[in-house]
Parts: sequence; C-alpha cells; structure tokens
Amino acid sequence: MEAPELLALYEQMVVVRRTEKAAHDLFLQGLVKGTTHLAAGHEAIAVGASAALRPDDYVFATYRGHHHAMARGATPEECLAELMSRATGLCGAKGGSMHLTKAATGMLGSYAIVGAHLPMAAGAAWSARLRGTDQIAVAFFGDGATNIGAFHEALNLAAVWKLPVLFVCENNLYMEYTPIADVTAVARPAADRAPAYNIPGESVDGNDVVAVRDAVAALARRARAGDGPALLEAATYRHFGHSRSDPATYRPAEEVERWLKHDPLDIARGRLTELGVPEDAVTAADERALDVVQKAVEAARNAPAPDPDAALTDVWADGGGAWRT
Amino acid sequence: MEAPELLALYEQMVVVRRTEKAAHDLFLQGLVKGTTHLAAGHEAIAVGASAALRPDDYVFATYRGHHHAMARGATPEECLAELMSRATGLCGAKGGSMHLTKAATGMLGSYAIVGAHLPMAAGAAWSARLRGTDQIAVAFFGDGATNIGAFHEALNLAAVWKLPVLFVCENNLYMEYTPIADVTAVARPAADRAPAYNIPGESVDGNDVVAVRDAVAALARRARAGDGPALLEAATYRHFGHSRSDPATYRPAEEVERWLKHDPLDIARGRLTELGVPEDAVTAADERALDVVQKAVEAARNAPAPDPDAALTDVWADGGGAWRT
Amino acid sequence: MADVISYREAVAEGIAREMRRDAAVVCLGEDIGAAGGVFKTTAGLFEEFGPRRVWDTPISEQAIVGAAMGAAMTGMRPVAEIMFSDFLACCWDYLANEIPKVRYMTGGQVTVPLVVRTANGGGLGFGAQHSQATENWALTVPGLKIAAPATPADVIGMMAAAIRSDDPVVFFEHKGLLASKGPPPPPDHVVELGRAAVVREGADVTLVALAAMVPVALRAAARLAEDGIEAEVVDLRCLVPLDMSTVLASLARTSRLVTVEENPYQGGWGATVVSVVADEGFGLLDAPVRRVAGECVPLPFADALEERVIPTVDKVVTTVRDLTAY
Amino acid sequence: MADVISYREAVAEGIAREMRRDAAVVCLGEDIGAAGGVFKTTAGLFEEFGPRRVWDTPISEQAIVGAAMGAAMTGMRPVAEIMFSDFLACCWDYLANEIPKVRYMTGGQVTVPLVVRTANGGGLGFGAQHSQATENWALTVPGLKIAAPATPADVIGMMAAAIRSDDPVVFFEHKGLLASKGPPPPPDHVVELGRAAVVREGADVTLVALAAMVPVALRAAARLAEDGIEAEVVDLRCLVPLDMSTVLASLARTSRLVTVEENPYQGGWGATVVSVVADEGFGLLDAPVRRVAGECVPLPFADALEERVIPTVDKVVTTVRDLTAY
Ligand SMILES: Cc1ncc(C[n+]2csc(CCOP(=O)(O)OP(=O)(O)O)c2C)c(N)n1
Ligand SMILES: Cc1ncc(C[n+]2csc(CCOP(=O)(O)OP(=O)(O)O)c2C)c(N)n1
Ligand SMILES: [Mg+2]
Ligand SMILES: [Mg+2]
Repeated sequence: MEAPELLALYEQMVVVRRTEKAAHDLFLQGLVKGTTHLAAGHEAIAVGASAALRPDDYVFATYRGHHHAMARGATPEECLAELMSRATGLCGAKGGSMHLTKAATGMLGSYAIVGAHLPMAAGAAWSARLRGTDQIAVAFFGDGATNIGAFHEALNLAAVWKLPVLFVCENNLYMEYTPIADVTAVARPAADRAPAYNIPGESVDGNDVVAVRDAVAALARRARAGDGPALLEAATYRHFGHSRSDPATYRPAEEVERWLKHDPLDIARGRLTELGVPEDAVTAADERALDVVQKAVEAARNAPAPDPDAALTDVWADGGGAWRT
Repeated sequence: MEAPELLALYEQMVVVRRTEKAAHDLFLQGLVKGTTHLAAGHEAIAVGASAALRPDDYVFATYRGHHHAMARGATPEECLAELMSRATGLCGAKGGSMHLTKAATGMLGSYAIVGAHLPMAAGAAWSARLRGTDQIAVAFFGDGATNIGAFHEALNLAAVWKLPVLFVCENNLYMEYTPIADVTAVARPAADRAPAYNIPGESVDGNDVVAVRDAVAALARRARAGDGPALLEAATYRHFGHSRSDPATYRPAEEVERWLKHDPLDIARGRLTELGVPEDAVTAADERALDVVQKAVEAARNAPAPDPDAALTDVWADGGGAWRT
Repeated sequence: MADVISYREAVAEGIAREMRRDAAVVCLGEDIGAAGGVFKTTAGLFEEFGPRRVWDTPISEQAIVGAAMGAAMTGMRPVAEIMFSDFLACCWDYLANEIPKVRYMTGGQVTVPLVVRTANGGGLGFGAQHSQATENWALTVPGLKIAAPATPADVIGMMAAAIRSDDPVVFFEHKGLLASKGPPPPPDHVVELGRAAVVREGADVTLVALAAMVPVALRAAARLAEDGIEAEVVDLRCLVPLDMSTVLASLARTSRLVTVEENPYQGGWGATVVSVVADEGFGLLDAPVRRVAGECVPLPFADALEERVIPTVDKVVTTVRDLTAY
Repeated sequence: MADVISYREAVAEGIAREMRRDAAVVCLGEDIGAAGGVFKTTAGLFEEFGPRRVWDTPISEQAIVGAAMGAAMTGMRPVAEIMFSDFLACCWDYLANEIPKVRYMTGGQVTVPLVVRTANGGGLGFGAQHSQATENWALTVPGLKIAAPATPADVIGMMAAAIRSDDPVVFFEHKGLLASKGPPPPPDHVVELGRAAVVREGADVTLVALAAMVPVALRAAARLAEDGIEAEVVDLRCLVPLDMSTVLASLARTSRLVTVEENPYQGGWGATVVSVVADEGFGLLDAPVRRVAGECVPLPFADALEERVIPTVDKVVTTVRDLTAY
C-alpha cells in the first residue's frame, strides 16, 4: 500500500478510536443511554475491509458496529448524535448504538441478534446477481456468532448459490464473557468451518489494516468474478469489556497486555514510518481526527431531542404507523 | 454376525416392510388419514442401529419414523392403530404417522420439524451424563436436515460437551422432491460436515443391516466410553415418494432401478445364504412377519375410535388441559 | 381463463401476474421450482419464469427468509415460501425481530417489500406440528401486514396488493381451502390490504371470520337463517391493517358479535377484535361477546379429535343461538 | 438473610433453593456460570454448585432449549436461560412446536419439566431488539405455563413452583425490576402458578397488570386516590394458568376494567383477558373496557421515544379518569 492511502486509513482508524472514546466519556456523563459495545481495537477490520470495497457494495454489521458505520460513510457527528438520542442521529434516535445504519452509503445496518444478518447479506448478494450488477455484500460478525444456526444456513445457501458475499469474522477470543474456545468445537471458529461449505476459509491479522485490506480485496475480486463466497477470520481483541457494564475481569492480564501492544493504530503507525512518512504528518492526522470528533461532540450536544410523536412513525413505507383502518 | 441374530434382524425388517405396505394399502382404502412418509428401503438403518443399542438408550427420529418405532419396540398393531386413528394407537391417535413414540422403550419420539430433534438428543445424552449412567442417545435424520440451523447448533454443543450422542443421517439423496446435491455445498451432507465439529464422520451402506450394526456399535462404544459424539452417514433410498401424495417422478428411472436392486431385504437374504441359512428358514421368517402384520391390521381395524373429549386431555402432566383457573 | 379457478391455482396465478408485470419479483422456497411446491401452489411458475426467478432452496428457513429480507432491502421484491405456517417458528427471529423492525430502527432508511407465503391451518389430519393456524403469532408483532384470503379471487387480489406493497406481508394460504373453487377475477384485480368484506348481510348478529372460518361462518349463517336468525358475516381478510371500521359498522346494525377463529382462544386474534369492540363499541352491544375459537390444546391427529378442537359449523350455530337468546 | 432482597438476587436465590433441594435441577445458558449471567441473575450459582450443575453454553439458543427439552424428558429439571426475551424468537420452534406439544402428541407418554428463564421488557434504552415484552408470544401457544413475577418474594415463590412443576414454564424476569427490592420470603416459599394477587383494594375500577406494569398500576392508583378514585390492582402473576376468577371477582366489586400491559396492543395478553370479561363478565360491566398497552410499533432507542410507546403512570391515570367519567 502506498503511503498516502495508508495515512488516510490510519486517520480513519483514529477517527473511530476517538469517537468511541467520546462515546465512552459521554456515557459516564450520562449523555449516552442504554448500552454501547465499543469496537476499540477492531478498527483495522472495518477500515481495511472498507478500503477494499466499492461504494456500491453492501455491508451488514453487528451491535458492535461503530467502526463499520464510520468506515462506511457515517460521520462521527451522526453516530454520536444517535448515541446521544438526538433527532439528528443517524437513525433519528430510534436505533441507538446497536443499530447504526447508513443505507445511503451501503451500510445496511447493525443487527443485535447474533448471526441474524448473515442470511441478509447472502440475500443482498443474491439481489446483486439478480439485478445483474457486480456488487458484493459483506457481513461482519463475531467469533461467538459461528455457533448459531443462522451462520450455518447462510453459508450453505451462499455456497450453493455461489453468491458474491464475504463473511468476515472478527475473532476477539470471547463471546460476552466466555472464551470462545470453551464453547466451540474447532480452534478457528470461522475459518475451520469453511470446508463444511466448500468455500475458502482464510485467516488474517485483524489488527493490521494493510493485511485486512489485501485479504478482503482478494476475496472480493473472486466473489465479484462469480467464484462465490468466502470466510475470512480476522484475529483481533477488544480494548474494553463486552459492553459498558463489563469490566472484563475474566481476561488474563497477560493476554490483555499482549494484545494492547498489538494495537491496530500502532501497527499502522509502524508501517507509516517504514514507508518514510514523517512523524509530523502522522501527528497532523491525529489532530485532524481529534478535531473532527470534538466538533462532532459539540454538534451532537447541541442538536435537538426527537419529537416524542416520531415514535409512532416509520413503521410502514408510507412513513406511518397505524395498524388499523 | 451370526446367523440367528441376522435372521432375527431380517425378520424385523420384513415386519417393518410389511407394516408399511399395510399402511399404504389402508391409506388407499381411506382408513389412514392425514399423510404418511413410508420408510420402505430404509429398514436396515433402524434395525441395524437398534441392534447395536442397549434397551435403556434413547432414540429420536423423524416423521419418517415407522421403522425406528418398530425397531425400538413398538408393535405393528400399536403403529397401525395409531395411523388408523384408534384409541389403542401408540399415542392414543393424537400423534399420527409423523409422531410415533414409545417412551417406555426409549423411543423418545418422531418429530416433524426437520432437524428439531437433534438438540433434544444431545440433551438426552447430557442428561445421561448428569445422572451418571452410561446411556447414549441417537438421533436419526435425513440428508435435508443437514442444512438447517439446529443441526449445526446440536453438533457443536454435543462436541464441546463431549456428549454420548450419535447423529445418524439417512441419506436417501432427496429432501422432498429436490436432490440433496442441488442444495448442499458438500458431497456428503452429513459426513463432510463432521470436521467442522471436530468429531468422526463416517459413511456406511445404509442398506446393509450388518454394516450399519457394526458402524453404530463402534461409535456407540466410543460414545459410551466418554469419547464424545459422532456423525454417521448411511446411504439409502426410499422405495416410495416422499409422502403419500408424491409419485416421485422427479427421480431418474435408472436411479430408482439401481437402488431397488440394492434392497436391504435382498442384501440380508444374500448374507443369510452365505452364512448357510436354509431357504425355508428365511421363508418361515417371512411368513411369521406377514402373520404378525395381518393380525395387527385386523386388531387395529377392530379397535375403538378415541373419545372426542380425549382431545382436551394430556396437555399438562396432571392429565388435564385447562389454561384458566 | 377458465370459468372457475381453485384457491390453489389462484396462488400461482396471483404470483404469476405480478411476476409478469414486475421483473423485481422473484420466488424462493423449498421444492417450489420444478416440483411446483408441496401444495402445488407454485405450479407453472418455474416453467414460465425459469430458474433465475424461481429458486429452490435447502431446508433452511432462516436463510430463506433472511435472504429474502436482504434482497428486499436492495431492490428486489422476493416472495418467500415457508411450507407450513408452523415452520414460521424456525425463522421467527426474522418475522419478529428483523423484518418488521429494520425500517423503524433505521429511522426509515430502508424498506422491506417482501411477502412470506405459507400454508396455514388444520382440519387435514396432519397432527400437532403441521396444522396450526398461526396468524395470531404474526399479530403479536407490530410491523408486519397480515393477509389471509378466503376465496380464489381474494387470493389473486390480495397477492397483488401484497407483492406491490412496500411493506412486509405475511400471506397465509389456508390448506383447507386449497381445493375450493370460485370465479377468477379480472386482469389487474387488486384487493387493497386492510379492507374487510361483508360477505353476508344480516341484522341479528355479526360473525367476524378469517380464511377457512369464513365458509364455516357462512354455513352457520345459512343454518341459523332456517331458525329466523339473520347473521351478518364479515370476512376480515387481513389482521393488519385491521379493518375495525367495518366490524364496528356491522355491530351498529346487529348489536351482537361472535368471532370465529381457528387459532386457539388464548392469544387468538379475536381477542384483539373483541377488545377494540369492548372499548369503542361498548355502547353498541346488547349482549356478551363470544369467541368460537380453537381449544387451547395442540392439534391432535385423529379426525374425531381434531373436530373437537377446531371450530365447526355446529359450534358456531350453538354459540349464536345461545347468544341471541341472551 | 438480609432484610431486603433485590429482584435480581431473588432470581439466583430462587434457583439456588431448588438446586439445594433437588439434584435434578441444572442450569444452562450463555455466560451464566462464572460470570453470573449478563444480568447477574445467576450470580453465586456456579460457586455453590459447580460446573456440573451450571453450564455455560455457546450462542446457540436452539441447542440450549432443545437440549433442555431432551434432558427434561429423561429425568432432569433443567433451567435454561435465554438472555433477552427477544431471543426467544431464535428458538421459537422449541417454544411453539416442540416443548408444549410433545406430551400431548405422544398421548401423555412424556413430561417436560423445564423452565426457560428470560429477561423481558423495556424502558432501559436497549432498542428494538432487546426491549420487547414478549409474554404475549408465549400466550399464543397452548401447553406453556407463563410466569411473570413483579416482586422479589414472588420471584422466589414462583421460581420454586416453576422448577417443581412437571410442565414447561416460561419465566419472564423483568429487566426494569431487577434493581427493585422487597422483603425476602421465608424458606420453602412457594407461590402456586395461576393465582393472581389483589395487591391493592379499591371499589371504583379494576386495574389488571403484570410484572413491571404492577408498580406502574400501583403508582397510578395512588395518584387516582388523590382524586377520590379508588382503583383495585390485580397482579396477574401468570398468563397461563390465567386466573380469571380473581379478575371477575374484582370486576364484580368495581364494574370497570382497565388492563395495563407492556406488550403491544395488537395481540397483547390484555385482549384475551378482555375477551373473557366481555363474555363472562358482560353483565358486570358499567363502562367500556380499556387497555393501556404498548403502542403498535417496535421499541425505539431514545428515552423520550420509548416513553411514548410503553405505558406510563400518566397514561394509566388519564385512561382511568376518562373511564370513570363514562
Ligand atoms: C441470538 C443472540 N443470543 C445472545 C445474544 C447476546 N449477546 C450479545 S453479544 C454476545 C456475544 C457475541 O460474541 P461475538 O459473536 O464473539 O461478538 P463480539 O461481541 O465479541 O464482538 C451475546 C451472547 C444476542 N444478542 N443474540
Ligand atoms: C423445518 C422444516 N422445513 C420443512 C419441512 C417440510 N419437509 C418435511 S420432510 C422434508 C424433506 C426432508 O428431507 P430429508 O431430511 O432428506 O429427509 P427424508 O424425508 O428424505 O427422509 C421437508 C422439506 C419440515 N417438516 N420442517
Ligand atoms: Mg467475540
Ligand atoms: Mg432425504
């Protein structure tokens, strides 16, 4: 990857990291309600994968989806406004942290029932084929999702119909609090299942944005060419607990430490240095990111609350919500 | 296998075949309502597997389950009475062809939602472990069931918990009318999925009762010893259509012919001859089977209809059916 | 077109009409292609439209409905078949949590124009797992439209409306009606969702019915007329949108209400109808409201038992007689 | 034991009491072991009973509930946790088609003594897929008992009854009540399933509520009392068995009925209650029956929006005032 592109990806990752930090702080200030599942540590997967996709491709993500929403065109302001229950939020404050969606840029949603979006992604890929486009669809999901039935059904269907869809597992070693190894029959929960669907199953360092970009690009090319779906397992780690209420004490200190040293931002910075990008260019990117996020926080803070009656709209395509005539 | 045991298994298979033939005829006479899914052609799987099990083991089967019910202790009379809506039926005429169950002999039910009983079998195996017995559980299912989510969840759970459960696939090449190969990503729908759960996945000629008995016996020994679950894929073919309304015209004539020549009864007869069992011993077994089934038909015909008010009982463990107090 | 068309044929005809007018309409489901479906309700579609528009699937209800959802969100109008309505339980997450909510939870960013068709109801001796009337399951979920036609003409007209709808529709085809026949509707026949039909007029009592219970109510009405009791029969056609205006208008004429439902009494759709009536139509009522509904037990196999559980003409007649004596 | 116990603690305590008395009781679910559950409702069980009685599972709702069923059929009394009640949709086949039917369809050959516990309800800003009150889903299925306690003492007493029951019980623990506190019940406290409680007496109107709506109804009753309107509040506790005797007896005293339900109006449990009343209690009614229920939309994320959807004290007060003016 050339330096300018990598610098841009780095900056995107910093924006995600900063936005999540802001979300965390706003939570503590009581300005974000409900729950959040921070993706800090997972940034390289979203940013690297997005870099390999076309603007008209489709992305489906999970409740841990801030990084995907932003990598896929949602602004920090839209995201934070959503988390802060503002009318200007990405989903008009109807979705919340777990459902960030920006359909206009192909980010077709964050889903909070584990695994449920995998068949949807297969369906979007099927649709692309039916409409004769060469779009592809990508579903991101966690290691825990590999043990639910929808995973199996989606992969088999995608394989049988040779659909242009990629299944990208963000393996962060844990479901909520339980180590994935304790509840999974194979060592690599996603990649080791690929032979059951007769599709490629690859592994990648999910914290290396360049490696992710390259892996996704190769599989995307294949899918776009009509060679069918693939599974990609990206190894990563979350910097925080599962959700805001989780201090993550179940993780061995040594393991946490090791992974914190394998931070996607550090890895990207290292690569930038190798490519000869001067320190101050990186610092400038950091500052731009910080600035964007600070402005986003301010804008979201000042945005209006939703009209309570908006709760009764948007059920139906005509905008209404009546169930009787 | 010694001749006397094989002759007994042969006779059991003939009883099943004859009972199903009777069910078929009674259907045409309007004496069996609803639908039936005949297992003619699959007999060796049920009879062979049962021969390898202990009386206290658990069996879970599907809507195509006449053979399992009978192999596992249900009499032709109980089965036919059930099909003919008699009060004396196995389930008091509440179940019907799709739900033959004889709990007293460990035949814990025939389930009509594809794949749903696989987790149940895992649960029965778990229960055996919890109670400190060395019972095992066996789930029989079709090739089509390998593509449904419950299959995946059951296998992973069974593998992770190392449960004493066997998953036996009766691969008859078709789901209802669709060839399994058209909708499955791998060649052997069950066995090729075993590596995804890190368990043994074996194939066997499902029409050879001895081969089935041996394969199940080996895997049962393993399971009972605490070495965990296994998948066994038994190749077979149904002699009739999927259910009574299906003439099965979608199957190539050549294929049908080939498989009808590979009839489990013929194969067993051939083995009996090889073992030196005289022709008339085999004929005597045929006649005994025919006699049992003819008597069963008569008895079922003459049995009383259920009391309509019985429809309102057996919802709750106390025998009642009231939902209000 | 012939003089009469069966309900079964009407399903395929209804879908075919929409497939002809809109290339975005595609079908998927188990054995729906060359086999024409287990109930032959998709017969001819594969022949006319080919494998690029009529897709056989594995036995993967979640993948079927989930893929339909993904396709609907991206420009297609999928018509997914779930063979028996009991099996909706196998993909209930999609019906309950995904399809009806995605538009709302994204603040209206996406639409999900899909139809989930399914064979519903009992009376055929298919036992506990293949006989349920599950339209009330769908009623528990805001965000689904629910259609359940009673005649071949309505099948075609409501199928048109369902497939053209930009909202998700669960379309219940009643197994007990598949063989029934009726006049075929004219080309481009569309029955707007959410319009009940008064299928028999009468001044003494209103019977509100759906799908296979419509002919049961009509036969009961004919029997009651012999006693001089004139029953008005309302075919609800849809549960959502629920046409309470037509029910309340009928009640204003009759002052008495009986629902005729195949689903169990507990949690049945008639309860929702009755609760609207007990509120908004309270002043119209001259007598208690009765519900002839399925007994609160699973469906048994034997005919004699199944008849004890599902509403019959006799039960409706007895209930109405009793009520008009109030 | 302390003077007060929280609803959250009561869940674990209720299970622990039964695990102590019966070795057949085992627990399974996601993160319920060393982690004590996502809601800490199984805290301490793993420590007391160890890994042979408290089992962490993969994210496999079908396997969890299906395995519980198989174990229940073979001598165990499993208590399965489905983390959020929305996720019941992921194993709905087991709740709708398998567990409640297997006894019936085998002619009574087997029993299924299991409990499926789940965190239910909204008001916490968890959005459309983690906030539903889904007790009405279970009501559509004959063969399930349905418990939904409102107080810590009832949690313990009803948990005892549920685990000892030879019938399958779906046990709804309300997320909004987890932090609430109350007096701990004495040892061996058992609250029979199917007995509603009159938790406040009053002569003017009967409010029928469940789970988190019980405190809402009680607060509304307190407000109404300031206006001189005396509301009687019935805590249903269970939907099946449904204690209509207590409701009808209360109605005989008050002549007016309002249900207070968190589930949506369409297909909500209140409709079933109302339909029994509109039949058997018609002569007792002096006024229309009203239902304060969830709006028929998915649950939105923002507080301001969620309050618009879920019943509040204000809505109950307004409805009752309006009704008593009838
Ligand atoms: C069907 C379902 N079951 C359980 C949950 C609760 N839950 C939310 S996230 C989660 C863990 C998911 O783990 P993983 O797939 O590894 O993703 P991660 O959170 O680690 O990114 C669980 C169990 C859910 N949302 N959906
Ligand atoms: C979940 C579910 N989907 C669909 C059906 C309808 N159905 C009944 S049998 C069957 C085919 C099953 O094929 P297979 O598993 O190969 O078993 P076989 O009938 O060949 O023995 C189907 C689709 C069902 N009963 N359950
Ligand atoms: Mg994880
Ligand atoms: Mg098959």
